[in-house]
Amino acid sequence: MTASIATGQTILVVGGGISGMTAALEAAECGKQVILVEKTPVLGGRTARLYRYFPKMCHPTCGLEINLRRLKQNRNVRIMTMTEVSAVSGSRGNYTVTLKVAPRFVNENCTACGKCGEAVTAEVPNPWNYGLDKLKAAYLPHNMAYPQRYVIDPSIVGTPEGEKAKAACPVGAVDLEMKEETVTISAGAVVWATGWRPYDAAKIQPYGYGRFKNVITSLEFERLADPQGPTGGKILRPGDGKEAKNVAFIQCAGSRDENHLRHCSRICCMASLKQTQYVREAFGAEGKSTVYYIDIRAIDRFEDFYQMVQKDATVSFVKSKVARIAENKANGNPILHGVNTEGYHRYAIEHDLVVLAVGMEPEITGVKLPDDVILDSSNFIEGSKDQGMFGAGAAASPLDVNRAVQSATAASLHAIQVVRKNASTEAA
Amino acid sequence: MTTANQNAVERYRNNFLKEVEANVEEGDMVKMCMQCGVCAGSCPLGPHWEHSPQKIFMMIRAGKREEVLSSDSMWMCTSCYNCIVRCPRQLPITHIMHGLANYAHRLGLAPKGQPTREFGTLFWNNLVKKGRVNELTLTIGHYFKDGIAAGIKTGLAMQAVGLGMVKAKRLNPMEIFGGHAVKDLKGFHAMVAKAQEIEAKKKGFTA
Amino acid sequence: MAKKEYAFYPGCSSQLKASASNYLTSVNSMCEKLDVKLTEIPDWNCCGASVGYAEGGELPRLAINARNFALAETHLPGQDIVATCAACWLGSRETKERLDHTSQLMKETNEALAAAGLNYKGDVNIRHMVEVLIEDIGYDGIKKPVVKPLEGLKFAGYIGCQTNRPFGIAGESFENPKYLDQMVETLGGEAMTSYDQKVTCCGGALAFSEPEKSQKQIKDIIESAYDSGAQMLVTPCPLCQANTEVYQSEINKKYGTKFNMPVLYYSQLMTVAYGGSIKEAGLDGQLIRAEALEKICGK
Amino acid sequence: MADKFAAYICSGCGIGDAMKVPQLEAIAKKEGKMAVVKSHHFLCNAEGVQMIKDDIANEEVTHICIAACSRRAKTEAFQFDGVAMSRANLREGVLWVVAAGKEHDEVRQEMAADYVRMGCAEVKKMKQPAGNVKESSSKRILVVGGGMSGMTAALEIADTGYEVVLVEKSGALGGMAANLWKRQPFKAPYAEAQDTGVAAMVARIAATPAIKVHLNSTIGDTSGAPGRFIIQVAQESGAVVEETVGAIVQATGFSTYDMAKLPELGGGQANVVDQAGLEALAKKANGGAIKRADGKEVKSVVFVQCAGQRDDTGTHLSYCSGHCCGTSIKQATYFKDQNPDIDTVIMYQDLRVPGMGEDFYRSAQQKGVIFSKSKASKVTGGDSCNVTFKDLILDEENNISADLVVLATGQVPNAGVDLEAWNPIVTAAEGGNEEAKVQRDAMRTTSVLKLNYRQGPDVPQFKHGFADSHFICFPYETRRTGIYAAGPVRRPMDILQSTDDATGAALKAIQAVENAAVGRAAHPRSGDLSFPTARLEGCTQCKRCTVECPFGAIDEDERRFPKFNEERCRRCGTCMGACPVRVISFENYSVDTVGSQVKAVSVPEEDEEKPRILVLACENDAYPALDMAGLARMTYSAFVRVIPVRCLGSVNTIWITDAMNSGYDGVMMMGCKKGDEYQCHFVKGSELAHYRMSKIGDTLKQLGLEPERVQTTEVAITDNARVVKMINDYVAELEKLGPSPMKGFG
Repeated sequence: MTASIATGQTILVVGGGISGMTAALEAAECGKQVILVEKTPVLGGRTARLYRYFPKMCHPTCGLEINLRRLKQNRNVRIMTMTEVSAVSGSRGNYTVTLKVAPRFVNENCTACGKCGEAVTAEVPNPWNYGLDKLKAAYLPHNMAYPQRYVIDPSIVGTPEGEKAKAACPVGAVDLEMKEETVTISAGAVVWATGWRPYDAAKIQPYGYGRFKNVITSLEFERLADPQGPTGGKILRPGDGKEAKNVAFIQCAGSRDENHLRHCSRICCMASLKQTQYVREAFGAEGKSTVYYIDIRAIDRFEDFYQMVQKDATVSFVKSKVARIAENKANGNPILHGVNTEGYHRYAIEHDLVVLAVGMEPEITGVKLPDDVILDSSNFIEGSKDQGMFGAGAAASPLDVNRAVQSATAASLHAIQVVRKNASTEAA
Repeated sequence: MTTANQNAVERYRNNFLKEVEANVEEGDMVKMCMQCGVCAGSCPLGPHWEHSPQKIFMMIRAGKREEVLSSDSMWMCTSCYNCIVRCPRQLPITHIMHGLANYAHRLGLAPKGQPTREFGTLFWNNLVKKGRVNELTLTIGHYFKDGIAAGIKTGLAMQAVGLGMVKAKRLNPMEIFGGHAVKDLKGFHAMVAKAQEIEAKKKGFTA
Repeated sequence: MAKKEYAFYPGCSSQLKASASNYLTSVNSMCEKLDVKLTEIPDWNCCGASVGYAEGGELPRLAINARNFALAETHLPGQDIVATCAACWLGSRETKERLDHTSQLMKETNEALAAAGLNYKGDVNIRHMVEVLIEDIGYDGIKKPVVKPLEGLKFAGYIGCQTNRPFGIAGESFENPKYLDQMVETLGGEAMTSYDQKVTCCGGALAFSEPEKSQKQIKDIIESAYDSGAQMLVTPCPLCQANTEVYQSEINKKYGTKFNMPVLYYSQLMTVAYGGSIKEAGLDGQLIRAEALEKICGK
Repeated sequence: MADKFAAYICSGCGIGDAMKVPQLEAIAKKEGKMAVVKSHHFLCNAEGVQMIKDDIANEEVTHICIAACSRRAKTEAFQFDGVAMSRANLREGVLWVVAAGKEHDEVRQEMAADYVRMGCAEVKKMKQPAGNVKESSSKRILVVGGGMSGMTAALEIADTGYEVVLVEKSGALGGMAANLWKRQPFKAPYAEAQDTGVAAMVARIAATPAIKVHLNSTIGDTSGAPGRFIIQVAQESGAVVEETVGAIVQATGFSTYDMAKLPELGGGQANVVDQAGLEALAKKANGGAIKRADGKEVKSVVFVQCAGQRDDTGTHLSYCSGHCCGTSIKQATYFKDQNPDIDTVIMYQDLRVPGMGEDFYRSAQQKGVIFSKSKASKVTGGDSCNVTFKDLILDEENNISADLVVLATGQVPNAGVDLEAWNPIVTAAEGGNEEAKVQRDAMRTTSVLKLNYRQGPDVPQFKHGFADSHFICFPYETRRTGIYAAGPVRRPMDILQSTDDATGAALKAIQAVENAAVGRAAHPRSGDLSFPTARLEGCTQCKRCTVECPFGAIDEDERRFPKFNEERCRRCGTCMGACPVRVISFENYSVDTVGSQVKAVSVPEEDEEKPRILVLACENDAYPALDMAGLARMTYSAFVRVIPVRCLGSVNTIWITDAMNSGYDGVMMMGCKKGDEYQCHFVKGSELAHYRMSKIGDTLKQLGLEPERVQTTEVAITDNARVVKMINDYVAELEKLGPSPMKGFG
């Protein structure tokens, strides 16, 4: 692709999660030209990997389907997957952006017929399920994957396995010769919708994530509850595949903590409240959830949901930051040690499974951004000094989905204002 | 009531938090606690506390001066530093506990006969005497803190240990007549005295 | 290998015929083999340990530590201060941090030092012997002199508190530090990695003032060591060593346990592995003799 | 140009191996009456697509049926301008879901054949939507409310090059924010309260010619639709100014919860104020010492959080207003910044300062603000106020005296008329009930927008009287096209969120005027150019369409005929489903496009023991779930024939009766979740379908059919495994029931 395709009137949206898709679509549906780049092979981002949303308990894939349909029928958006921004130069209204496109080893001929997957025997950890299970090294990332096109894992390229995949493809879609490409485009405005990543739970040492198999993150728990997930929606703990009926949820796992993330990640309280209902959904009255918290931050009408969960007999609340987790060597159960600070009650409670409500850190952390970009103390993007680049969604602040979409829509308008000025100047 | 205590009460009327901020080692961090309780759960001697650290911080904010300073909770600190490394607000809890204990001790409000209070005092005086700790006199002093009888009792109880240590050349009976010391004792004592004087002035102790 | 030189701060317990004299003995032999030169800080004084707070207060404790710094600065300029005792190391490091960060305290401290005709400029560097071994010598360096690998010997690495928190050894975790295990393996011994009490507090100074409470702690520490299959405990801290070794007999009386587990310093293990004698390794200083190690010395 | 029909059958992806493609071609030609019929081994690749394009160009093909993969797949490839297109789902719908193996060849082939028949039948009835470009469509945007949200929306719209009409009921812009001394920090380091910026915004608006401001004005009446709203702006003087706009942003904000309702917390007593009251004192002090009403300098203050909020007894507000913790922190620092010795205590139960608010919390602690997790039970005002509270940490009852007590009360939305209350009254009024007529007129005066809509004068409210969207992914998916609520009127929120929200609403309003101008549908069918038309000569004026339209798109004209406002329409087809005489249709989606598919299926004779089940599946959730079942290679009965519908609300009962008449053994409808937490993006589609089907029981009885033969179900998009089970269980159930007695009569 050459720079001529994009112009100063093009809006570049970085990140194909719900914020990026929203920013891209809203601009495109206002008639603007958009290039949407996504690092992974598919659109959808983090939300597509959630089982349900709070507080409605509806499925994120429902909204994903609508957004994908909007994208499919809108010709103003050009989508580039497996693509990352490697450099940005220029200024407001006139950026030159260098894109790095990783090889997919499968071209647009792919019809997702699945023959390559059948042929290959090698397996790789399933990124969609945070590595909780494995999938074939020639794979469609998930059921709603868009683009609906297979991916060949680099690990089998140049091996007999890779050749098997190539041989199996009836339409010559497998291209093992693909190389990483560098593409330069120009854009008038850039929307950074690069989203968030879970804080590395292993760094929260007293909780033993990585040391104890039955201590997992809230994101992994989403996959366990999801029918499309590694356990087909059964809540089985990783340690021994036993049903986890007695689940502990630990809030502020990394958040509100100067040893980890200074900020409050906003969504974790609601996420855990939601997940207590997964336990109820799975085990009914036999399920038991305990939420260990400092403050329950269920703001605005989320409070309704909190009150509903408080009335749920299977859920109890302990006002306490858990001090440490030990493991019962006999049965693999995590034992939580701490003090309920409402009146000072010491506890040592055993659970089947511990879910750490891990904090949000901007996915951008560690990425080399243009110097012009302004970051806050937690590396969330505030914008750019020249006001031609904007943060959107969870890249701009720890936000829930609803607010991320608000933020992305707002960022989209700001981007439109930039390219519009270009249009008028170019016309003049 | 010691005069020091009187002065403090005068100066801070009912604002105990301000008093702690001014006079207690690292006391100005007390206000930063957010009541998560991770310290309470991290303390190895937790079960023996009447008030956990985070609760003590709340009591300070609530102005519960006598209750806090006369409590023996702070004296349970083993200086293991678990609370410090886990505190999400990075409060130097160990030091605040030491500071509170020392402050209560200086004001004469700390519980009488609190063993750690007494041992700590013994330890400090022992080290100040010669500039280095004399383990024998320290141990003996400790065993005899409750008088001869009790001393002989505990002494005998620990005799096996004691003799073992002597046999292993890790306890020297001769230490009772002197033992290790810094050469410049005069300077050392002058220095300690000076330090105490400055601190007393700063914190309103009548040294 | 060029000779490495350090300003040595042995601390009260490591003095001749003091409770950790065997630590000192083994450290000296170990350093000889590693070609490390330790020069005692002339006329050093006690660090005040932790329990000194009750009577000592803040500034006096800072002052006595600063006195050692001042002496080191004057007599052994440019040399890192190396402590073998956890409390000495921690007391010194805390003093240094506090003085570095609060100019007011630095001022007051020097006021006090002046009374002893001393002054602290503020540029000492305080380290624990374990840091020297890991960072300056390195595991390969530790391995080199090994002539009698500790084959077949099972050790539980008991780290304790004060070499671990709040500062700890660079790159190690507070909850599961691995350096002792790695040292043991380096010396050809077997480390009990499943040992789960490696950072449990032994009660520290409260061993004297609150014996029941701290002996409960010690009981857990030893018990878990047996559970993990260890024959011996190895530690970097004199107080940990003393508490966990000395009180085993007491605990046996109280709880009817049959504890009889030798507790050693890493430096003793190294001296033995380097071919040192029972005496050089300070093994004659054990209340609970470490026969298995002594056998190796005998080889 | 004459219509020319073509069918293209793909034999790729294994279709050709598992099915007899030549037979399918023959069917398309003979039964489907396609002028051009071609097959290709790889229809979606460049060559196959070119083949189709050439036919469109050279053969003047106008209507095409693609018999290949699901309509959800390969959309980039099968995208042809100017032609009507149907998709027959031979891959996800047949190849992947019918069990492999010879023994299934026959049923698989029959299924494929039916889908080809259906695809051809559908496209024959389709028209390519022309769109409806308006010569004169207004692109001005009305913003109602001149507070922080309204001013933000106005400026953002103007900055994007559109004209704004800004209506504010008071005499000045600024709203609630104008009464604040400072606002919470909204930029790093999030440590200090910041200037509200109101003055600067007011000045910018004054300097922006594109923004026309009406002060002391309210909305007297709103009629029309996106692109052509006629607004009567009622001025204080009584004068009325008419404005024409294309879209509306409603930023009417909130009112504070009345303290007088909180006597137990000292509401109404001396020196007990709410947060707004404290802001007034702080503004008065202007940076100096804050004084009480009686002039006494405040030396100690207690903030009581959640006053009349988070109340589960039903007495006060049940929700949390979100901003109050941060606001109290801010207000406490007013005191601390002025004099650090002032005692400031904040009593909270959960301190709610999400995101970067944590830094503000720390900063206030640093300044010595005391935070106490406790619940205040009683407040008395007076010269020395007193607060009785339970300290939840120290677990004890206690009380504290203070010069001033601040109650953190909540936000109450200014959303106008609640349509839930409105509808029954209007129905009664229409029934001639005089009292109801009075009520209705009184109620209308409390309306904010005074919409002249059949379905009420304001936008529907979601929960607690807030005019929010029902959808998490789509905060701007409103139930009144071209009207967007922004700021605290739609959800409790702080200034930071309000400005984000208002900016987003500004974009949606701009989109709405652009859509209206070309007759394009708004979200979720954005881009759809089709629109409903009615053959009024057939209309019986039953009003079902006007009542059931979820978007209030259909009014009634003076002769009580339905008046379609295409610009308000979201193209769901609920009206089409509602119409008993079937006079409503879209160019590309009508009673015929579906009905003809139902009839196109060849229903085997009774003795063949091959039941036929019609599945009408919601295209957003159920149909994708079925596709994904295929993708996962789950198998379901080859006796079902699936037709995707825009919404179950668009299902006209004639399709069911037609199906039963032509000998189908059963009909299964798959819609979205209904009820309070409904998932239907057309609001009531699923619910209406359930309701309508409950009514056709009699019809079935007349036909001598068991009611079980028609099922209405709820399916979520994640239900790929479940949907397979549902189908197979249903087929088993029908086999027990035995074949439909209607067979052969069809």
